[in-house]
Amino acid sequence: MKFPGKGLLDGVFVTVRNFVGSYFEKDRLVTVQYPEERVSLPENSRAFPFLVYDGTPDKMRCTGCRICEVECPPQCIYIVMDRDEKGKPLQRPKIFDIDISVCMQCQICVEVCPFDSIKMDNDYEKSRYGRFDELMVHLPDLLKSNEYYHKIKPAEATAVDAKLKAAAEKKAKKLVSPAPPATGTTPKTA
Amino acid sequence: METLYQLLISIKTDPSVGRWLGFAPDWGLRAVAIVVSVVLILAVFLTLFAFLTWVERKTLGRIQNRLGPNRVGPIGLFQPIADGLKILLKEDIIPRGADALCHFLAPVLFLTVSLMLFAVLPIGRGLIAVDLNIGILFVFAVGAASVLALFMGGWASRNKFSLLGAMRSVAQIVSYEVPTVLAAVVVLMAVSAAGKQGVGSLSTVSIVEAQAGGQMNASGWFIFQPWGLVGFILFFIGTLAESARTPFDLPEAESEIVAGYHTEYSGFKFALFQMGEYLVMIAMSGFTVTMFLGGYLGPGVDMPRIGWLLSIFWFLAKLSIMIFLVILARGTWPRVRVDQLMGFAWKLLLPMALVNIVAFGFWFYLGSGARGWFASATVLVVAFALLTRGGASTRLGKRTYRYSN
Amino acid sequence: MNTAFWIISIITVLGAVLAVTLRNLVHCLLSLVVCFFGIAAHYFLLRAEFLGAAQILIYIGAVAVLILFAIMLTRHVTGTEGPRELGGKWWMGASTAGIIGVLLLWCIRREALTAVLPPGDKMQGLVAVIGKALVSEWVVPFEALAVLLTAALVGAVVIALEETVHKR
Amino acid sequence: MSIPLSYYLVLSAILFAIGLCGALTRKNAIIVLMAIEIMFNAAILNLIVFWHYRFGCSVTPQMFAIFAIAIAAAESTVGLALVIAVYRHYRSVDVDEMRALKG
Repeated sequence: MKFPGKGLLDGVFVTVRNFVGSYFEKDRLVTVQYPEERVSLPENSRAFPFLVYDGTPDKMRCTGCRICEVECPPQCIYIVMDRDEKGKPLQRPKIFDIDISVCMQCQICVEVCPFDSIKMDNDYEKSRYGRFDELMVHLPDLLKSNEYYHKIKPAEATAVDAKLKAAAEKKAKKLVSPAPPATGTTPKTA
Repeated sequence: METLYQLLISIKTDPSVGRWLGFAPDWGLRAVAIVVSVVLILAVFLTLFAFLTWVERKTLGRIQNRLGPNRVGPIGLFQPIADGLKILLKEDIIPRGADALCHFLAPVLFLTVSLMLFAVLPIGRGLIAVDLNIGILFVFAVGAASVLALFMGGWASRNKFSLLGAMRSVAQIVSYEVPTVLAAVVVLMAVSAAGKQGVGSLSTVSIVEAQAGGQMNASGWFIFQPWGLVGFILFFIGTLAESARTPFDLPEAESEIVAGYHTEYSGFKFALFQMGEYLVMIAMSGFTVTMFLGGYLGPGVDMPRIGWLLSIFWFLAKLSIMIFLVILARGTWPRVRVDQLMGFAWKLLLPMALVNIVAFGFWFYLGSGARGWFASATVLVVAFALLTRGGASTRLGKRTYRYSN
Repeated sequence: MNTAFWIISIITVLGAVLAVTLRNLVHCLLSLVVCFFGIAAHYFLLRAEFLGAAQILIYIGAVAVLILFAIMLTRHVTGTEGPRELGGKWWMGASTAGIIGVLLLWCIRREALTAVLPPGDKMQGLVAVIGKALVSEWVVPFEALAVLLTAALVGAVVIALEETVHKR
Repeated sequence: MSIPLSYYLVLSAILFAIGLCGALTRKNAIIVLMAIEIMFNAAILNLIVFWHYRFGCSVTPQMFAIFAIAIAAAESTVGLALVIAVYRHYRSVDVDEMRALKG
């Protein structure tokens, strides 16, 4: 049956159904009470970048090559390469800062990194009380272990490990006659 | 107030407890009665207002399958206190070029006018601040006066959005007052029909008492008659329009004119405007209950000792239902356009209100029994069908713009 | 009672004076509303409640709003007037008004009017009496009034619409 | 204790004189109309005052007041419509500028 004003009444029935239903059907309420309950994020969710090290923090994969600094669209990365007394580069960063107030979580740094060193973390709770210094993350805080990487993104980390291992084996085969390289910064697959 | 005064007088003249009040003069007791009733009204309805903001947000949340405020206090009950504190701490800004005096006076005047409505609202049996013999007329007079307070605020802000909102609100309230008053006329006619020798009254208490009797004190409510139902709907729509609630919140349509007449208000003055709007809403819902839903009547109000307590309970219960309907309307219907607003008032509501009076005549002269019931229902249904042309006018035509084309 | 009379009278006269002397049209209107409110209060004081409510409903709810729309339609929204707000030969008008005022006051000096009179006997249930009278004894003037109001409504619409039809 | 009748009459006379003064001196047509409304109100106040003091048992003065209020409302409606029509024509509401009988 159709009569003038039926649309208005239909609307009322819809809202009343929602109102009453929200008290009886639990799956209607999609609100998550955030600090107490959390949604488990998908594995490939991403928040801010971090640096992977193998074993101990001094064996970081990063070589301080500054590719990510150059590629970063909002230019939130600042890197100074470490050098010894004679000015020879040590293939590791002395300063590695990421301004997470500027970072837009685009993952381009991860894409361009040739050493699989910089990866996306999924820890999004980065709010701080200050606007400037507190939001500048320095090298010690950026470094996370490979185990942590395995924990947050198992599939991706396994793939990366396999790739690095293959690369190392290839390199080892190629350099079978000369002595193995003495540099400690070569990624270990351990 | 009168009940309280009589109570004080009876205590004074009572020999056993009279020595406590014996020294007090009668005018002193009257002053005490006035002050107590005013303070009671302020306390009850301002608390109700604070609570209502929470209820509204909760209800709207549930309608949208959300939880609503639930952080401050148990299930968010202290949210109004937090809101109040926040708004009190805000800076009070008077725009440069604004008319400072009018800008200051407008919210005060608006709140005063809204509070005046509660003076004639019967909350329970014998519980009314002043039983004016012009009761309902007083309500409409006060409602008419509130328009100017809104205009004052909008004009004094010297902001085009404020002025637009103020003019919209003036036009809207003036337009919707006509069908609202006419819907009330039917009630007054019914009161006159129920009174002895056809003597009617405008007093709100007599309107309630005219609906007394019948089963459980409920079958005499005007809403159960066809003209009463139509009058209720018309009055309810008028209430929504006069308190500028969705779907008639054009005076403060945020998507068009920022916030309407209180765009330039902040801090405490803004709070006064909000308070006034909610109080108008509560009061008008209360008058709807008074006029169509039997006011404080309900099962058990005639009982000797606890009757008045039950009457308060029934009034508040009905008031809550009305307020829930208002919130439901806000949660359901989208805002109308300005031309729809005016067309709705003048082309549908006004003729329906006039037909409603005729329908009451049918009901009255056909013996106010089942025959009259069906006759007036038929008149109303036919009139509604004719006015809406069988639903043809619900399909909106293409809008033509007079100046831009 | 006395105090109320004096307070309300002062407010009423002040509102009237401001309404005809202020430069800003909207301020004039608001003062006029104050004056109307004062007169409505006087009606309540004189036990004519129905008239008081009608005064607020009609003068403040309708006439003042109408004037408001007229101001908004004819002036800039700020409501300010031009530099010269008094008409030519204003002193003649002012003195005429003054003379008439003095004449009125002189009339009131008469003995019969200055005597302290007791208020007349008030009818019980006045609103009901007025309602009854309107539809019985006074029904013809009442209907004539309805016709007049309709005619005024139609006339006002016709007058205000006329030129827009011809122009654009 | 009650107010003498003449006090109200004086109040009404003062209001009337103020209204007259405004109507005769101001040149804005809207203010002239407002002044006329003040004069109307003064007259109606007189009716009610005489009802209160002299004719308390009769309903006629109140009727007169009601009719006067209604007619004043009709008058102001037409008056303001005229003001708007004149404004459309002259682009002004100055009563001194409305001299021509021809439109």
